[in-house]
Amino acid sequence: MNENFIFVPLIIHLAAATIMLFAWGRIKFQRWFAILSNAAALIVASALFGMVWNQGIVTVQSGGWKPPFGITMVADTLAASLVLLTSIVGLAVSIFAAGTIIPQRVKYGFFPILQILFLGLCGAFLTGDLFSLYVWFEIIIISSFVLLTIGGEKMQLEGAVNYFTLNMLSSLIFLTAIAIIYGITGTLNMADVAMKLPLVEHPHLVEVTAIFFLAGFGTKAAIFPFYFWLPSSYHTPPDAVSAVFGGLLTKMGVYAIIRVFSLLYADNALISEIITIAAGCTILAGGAAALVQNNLRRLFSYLIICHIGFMIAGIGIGSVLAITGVIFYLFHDIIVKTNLFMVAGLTHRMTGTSSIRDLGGIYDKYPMLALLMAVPLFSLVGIPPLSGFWPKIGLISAGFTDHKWIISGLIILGSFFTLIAIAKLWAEVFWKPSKEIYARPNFTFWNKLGVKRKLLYLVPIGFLAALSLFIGLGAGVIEPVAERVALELSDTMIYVNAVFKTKQ
Amino acid sequence: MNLLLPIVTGVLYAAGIYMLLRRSFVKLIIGFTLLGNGVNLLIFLMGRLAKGKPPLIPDYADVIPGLYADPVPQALILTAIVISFGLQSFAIILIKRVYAIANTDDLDEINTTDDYA
Amino acid sequence: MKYFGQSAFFISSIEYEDNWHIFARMTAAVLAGFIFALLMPIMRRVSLGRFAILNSLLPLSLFVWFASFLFSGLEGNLSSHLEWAFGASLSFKLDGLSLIFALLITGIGALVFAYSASYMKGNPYLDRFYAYLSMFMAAMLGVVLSANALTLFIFWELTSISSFFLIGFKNKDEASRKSALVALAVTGFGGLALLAAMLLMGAVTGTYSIEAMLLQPDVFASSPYTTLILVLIFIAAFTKSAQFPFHFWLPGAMKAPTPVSTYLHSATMVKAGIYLLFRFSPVFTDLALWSNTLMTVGCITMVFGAIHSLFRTDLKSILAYTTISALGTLTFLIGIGTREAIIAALVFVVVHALYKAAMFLIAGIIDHHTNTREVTLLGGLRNAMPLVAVAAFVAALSGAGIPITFGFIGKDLVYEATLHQGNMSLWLTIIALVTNILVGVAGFIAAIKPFAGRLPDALNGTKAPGPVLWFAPILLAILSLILGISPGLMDHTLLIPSLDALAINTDGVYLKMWHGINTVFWLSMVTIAGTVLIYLTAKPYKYLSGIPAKLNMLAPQTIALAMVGSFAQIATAWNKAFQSGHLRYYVLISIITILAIAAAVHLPGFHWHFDWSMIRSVAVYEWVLVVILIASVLFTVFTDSRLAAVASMGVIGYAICLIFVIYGAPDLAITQFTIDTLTVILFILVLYKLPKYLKLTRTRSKLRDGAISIVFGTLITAVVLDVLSLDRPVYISSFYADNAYLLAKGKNVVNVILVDFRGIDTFMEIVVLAVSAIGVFGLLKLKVKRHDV
Amino acid sequence: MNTLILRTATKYLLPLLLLFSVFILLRGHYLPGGGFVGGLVASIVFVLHALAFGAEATKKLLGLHPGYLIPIGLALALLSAMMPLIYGKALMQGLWYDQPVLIIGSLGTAIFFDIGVFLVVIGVVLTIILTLIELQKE
Repeated sequence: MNENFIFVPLIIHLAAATIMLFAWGRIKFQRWFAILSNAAALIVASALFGMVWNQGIVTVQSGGWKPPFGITMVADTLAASLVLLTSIVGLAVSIFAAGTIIPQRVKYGFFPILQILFLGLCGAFLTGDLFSLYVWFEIIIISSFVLLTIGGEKMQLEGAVNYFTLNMLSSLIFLTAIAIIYGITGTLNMADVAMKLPLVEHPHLVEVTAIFFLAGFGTKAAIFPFYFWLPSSYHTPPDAVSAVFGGLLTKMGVYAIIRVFSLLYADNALISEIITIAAGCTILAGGAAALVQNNLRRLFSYLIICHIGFMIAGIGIGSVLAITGVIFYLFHDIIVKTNLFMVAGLTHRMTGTSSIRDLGGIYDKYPMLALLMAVPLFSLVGIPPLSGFWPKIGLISAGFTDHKWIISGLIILGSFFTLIAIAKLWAEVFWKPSKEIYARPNFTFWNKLGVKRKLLYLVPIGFLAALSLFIGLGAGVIEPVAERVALELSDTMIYVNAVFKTKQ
Repeated sequence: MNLLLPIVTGVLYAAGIYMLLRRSFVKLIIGFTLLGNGVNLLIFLMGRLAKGKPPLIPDYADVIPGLYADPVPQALILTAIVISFGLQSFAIILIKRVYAIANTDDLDEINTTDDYA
Repeated sequence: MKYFGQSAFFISSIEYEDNWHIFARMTAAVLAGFIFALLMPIMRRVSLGRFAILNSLLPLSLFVWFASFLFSGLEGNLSSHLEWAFGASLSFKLDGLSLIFALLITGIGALVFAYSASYMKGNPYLDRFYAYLSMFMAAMLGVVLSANALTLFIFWELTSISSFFLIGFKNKDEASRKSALVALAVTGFGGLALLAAMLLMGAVTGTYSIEAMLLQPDVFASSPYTTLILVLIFIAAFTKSAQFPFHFWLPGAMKAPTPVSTYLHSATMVKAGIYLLFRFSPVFTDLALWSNTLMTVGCITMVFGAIHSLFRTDLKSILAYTTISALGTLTFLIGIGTREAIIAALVFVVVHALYKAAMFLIAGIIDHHTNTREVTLLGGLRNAMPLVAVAAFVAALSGAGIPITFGFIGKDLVYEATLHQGNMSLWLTIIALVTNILVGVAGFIAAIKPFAGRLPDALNGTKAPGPVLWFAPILLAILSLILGISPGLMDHTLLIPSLDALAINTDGVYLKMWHGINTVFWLSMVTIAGTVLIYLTAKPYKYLSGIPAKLNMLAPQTIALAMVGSFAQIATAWNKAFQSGHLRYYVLISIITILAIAAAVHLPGFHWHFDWSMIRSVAVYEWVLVVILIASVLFTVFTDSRLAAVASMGVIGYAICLIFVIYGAPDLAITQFTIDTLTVILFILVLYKLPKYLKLTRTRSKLRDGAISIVFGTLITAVVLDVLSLDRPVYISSFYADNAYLLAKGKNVVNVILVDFRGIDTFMEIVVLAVSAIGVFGLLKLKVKRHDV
Repeated sequence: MNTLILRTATKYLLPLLLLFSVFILLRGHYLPGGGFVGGLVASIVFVLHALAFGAEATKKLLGLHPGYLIPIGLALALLSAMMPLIYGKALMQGLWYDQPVLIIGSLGTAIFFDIGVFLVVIGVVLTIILTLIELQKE
């Protein structure tokens, strides 16, 4: 297949967004067209993944300028699989959104913006150039702002203020780092930078850029102590939006950390140390806070933080086994977290509340749905052999083999926190007898919904639940992918050679 | 100027961050504008200074003769300026809406999302 | 990031004599229960209501299959193998030890399944109940059959989860929910310890195959991590098998329906920890830490449980504490680790399963028919339910170790073990004696008292239970009689194969009832006499029942709950401290962190010397420019009027614009100029309605922030100067300058870069603009009400 | 603001400045300027007009809601970027029409891309500011 194929996912998203902008305000069309275009994107993404899986790393030069002069697009196994996951989530969420996003929001461009968010994510995964990574990040940020605020409810706006401030700050820090990198290496192509950075006369400058990158990406990934924007904003927008955010945005930060630090700062003991410490604090902060939450979606938000800690910890450990764990966890987390927030939406639809105190009785009222919802919940805990369990083996045993006892211990502790948090949640939300539910003006409860609306809830949840079951039971299929990614990342030259089309 | 402009950059950063730490949302946005200017200046400096030599190829030549200002940072700054314009205009409107809803721009008055639900 | 090639790969497992049909049969045996559970929602019509009893066909057939090996014998080790992921593999192995447990699991499973059909009749959620039960049974089989350490863990966790669902089965009842959570918390904690242990053993031995691990005792003897491994295994086993001080979840678990208590919390699940200890005893038994810990904890637990059982008056909690005591005995015996001890332990597992299951089922019947489990209110039921009374009698005798029951054999073996232990045999024997007597008494109270004496009026007209209920206890009673009379049945079918599995010399091993008149005989006599005497004379539970309440504050449960509570407080405090809701603190924390680390990294390497030429070369207009710039920055920061601030921001922008002009960036100049103008217009359009700033922050915090920002600014300046001290890398820019016209047909290099060399950036940046415009539009026009659906 | 001066000024400046902005746009490849700057100048002109005569008048002048300029611009840019793909080249690879054209100089896909940028910028700025001005009136 032609290497230009890398562009196709991007083109599809952008074209879809443009078309939907032309069809401004036409609700029905936008709903269906969004689902359609995301289905198309999924097909293309799978093709791209297949291409990479068979041919190895694929790269393409925009404008045909040979690297490092043009902007390089690089589809290695990591990028390709993440693009694939993005479009999976994209399809699920666009279906969910079609059922849950109210007409006013659709009228004001919800779906085109969502599409552009996916565009930004795919671009950021695929780009091989530092500055355009920044640009893609800005696309993600601005479209997430819009999705966060669209509708302008009080909660939304207040959450948006925190979200906006800390993310803006982080991207300015990030931009500063890029500028310094250009100042000391005179290039922006990541592979090229990777070659030139070791030659810089002032190594401490290089480390400063590393710190700035860590702060910049760390904020997006919500690691300690940069995560505060997340718990104060993720529970404010519509569920579909929270689902995308919870599933993909923070993982974007994790991806950036993996990419940049495996490429530019490999073998830097100090940096790995800092990362590991940050990871430990993140696990503790997220896990501990998760145990004392009363709002379902905020509980999930803290669990996101806790589990980001797992992945960062793996990056800190850095052995192939650890990275395999991280990648596997990344795959699992993207699917499951997205599903969690959709489940939260479903429970809200059933009971009209997100407060754990008032929730209840779902187990008795909707046993089959409870079973369905149990899948993501217990996958998240990592009840073996569900998806959350496998990567922990990689992470913990990697910690043991490298004698990183503390971080392994913290990962175990974090898993314990998660177990308790979810078990409590199950007892409260599903087992506890339900409170009296009052009818509300302009709020239709689940049992009043039509079949079509119900399907728009259940299809995506079922789809992702099935996927996470597959990741868990078919771990033997996922592990080789994660391992291949880890091996590709373990040696900088693999990436560099792929970009410059040189053979070792 | 190789000394003064770095200092100016530092001043812009400092001022920006100081404004970020205020309680007024408006000041916060102003802070971002200042920071943005600081970053642009920093990027510009990263290309080193070359007085009065724009990266334009004269009519008579096919390449720029002699020393010239580094075009790359200029391109980056152009992009950065425009992007931050987009974000800022969004933020400015956010001020308006937040003010309309909370009737204040005191950030401590609009933090209910961190309360326990 | 570092790179450890080898660490990624494990020896998958040692060689098995693999063949397809063995694998099929073993896997099917383990997974059958899961599949059954999954099918339950579909086939509820068939399998519930009148036909519910048919559900017992599943465990029954499995029991028959496993039982067939009793006679055909286990040719070598029947095993099967299939790779999964991360070193885990679906590999199962049936040896003597596994067989004992497998038979208990399926056999008692069959009885409980049948019993429940009548006991739970009319419960609307019976389908879930059977689903969970069979899921549990499958998981339990997985635990005892797994040949791979990770797979063992996987099934171990599944037992915890299914028990969570079973304990919480009466989900509307607050107490059940709570005790389900406690049970899950304790066993889940143990489970994670087990995971850590298994991974560590994997790291130490380089394999996850249990067989292969057991082949390298020397590795464990020498490895520095053995202590850690042991501690983790202890935590796992003690939490699961309710050893002191982790025992407290078990009495709570009695909230579950009685069949569940019978199956999980006396006969099978709590024995998983014991199985774990058995399984790994061959490699650890010579280590002092192993034997000492197990003996100590075992002793404490068995005495503790025995004493506690006398303080209880609720049938099920009496049984719960005697179970704890019995589990203690098993741990204790494994700790002794001599051949006699292991034999005693193996036999006692069966003994206890038989009589304790019977007692629980009987307690269930009584509860079911009299609606009380309060011993003090019970009595004289023998006429109402004669068959049950007989079964109860036999069970009680077996529990007290009175001949011709199987319990007698078991107790004798225990004394054998303690007597041959060595240096401490006397003390251990005494402890064992006391325990046996107390447990015997408790057994009498639980199983004989309800049937003896005269019938309280309250219980008049108690109906006789149907056959489905009394069948199971009777059968169990008969079994313990048969085995009691001819214990030899166990020798070659179970005992010797298990000893082989544990690598213990088997010659001359045989069980018999009559050993002649020896120490053991006298000990038995003392035990029996003591038991009967205490039961007949004292009625302790009447006035003792108040005591535990008084001692409650010392109970491990109380302590654990207190710890949980304080943890919650700490977590809340931490959360409130960090997630304070003050945005500026969030910013402050981020800034300080970045600043501290970056400065710590940068300053040590930063050497920069100042020379006057830098200043001298500055032209006057440049000075003016800089001064204006800084002045307007300061004004922007300190003015009280928003509009003034905005205006001076404009000035800053224009000044920078001039800098761009001077240093050869005309495009930038124009762009900056226009953008700046637009921003100012925007600001003014929005702000001229808002009132003046309020004075919000105190001077102290202003100073603090000021200091921090100045330091940050200095850091940036330092970094920039540092970079400028390096010479300019021109690689890319010169390429652009040279090829802009020749290859890209443009003479304005910047514009060429924008639309051609780095076109994608430009493209995406107009996308950003587009999005922000749409966002602004929506923000201004759309105002949704809450719950607007 | 003193609208009378503004109005008369804008009335005469508008066409000139618009012409100028288009010139900036097209000459961008040779002299300082290009899509952004051109777009910004043009939009400033319209903003002045809106401040002088009100948003409605400006919309009438434009003939359509400025928001629609955004997708149009995006589509134009996307098409010009994808054009090379048809010829089997990389995305955004320059295609050039060999005869030089009046004013513009050599004609190529880059120019169309720049026009796309130009339109998007105008669309964005006007959408934001016109909406704001409308709300100020209320």
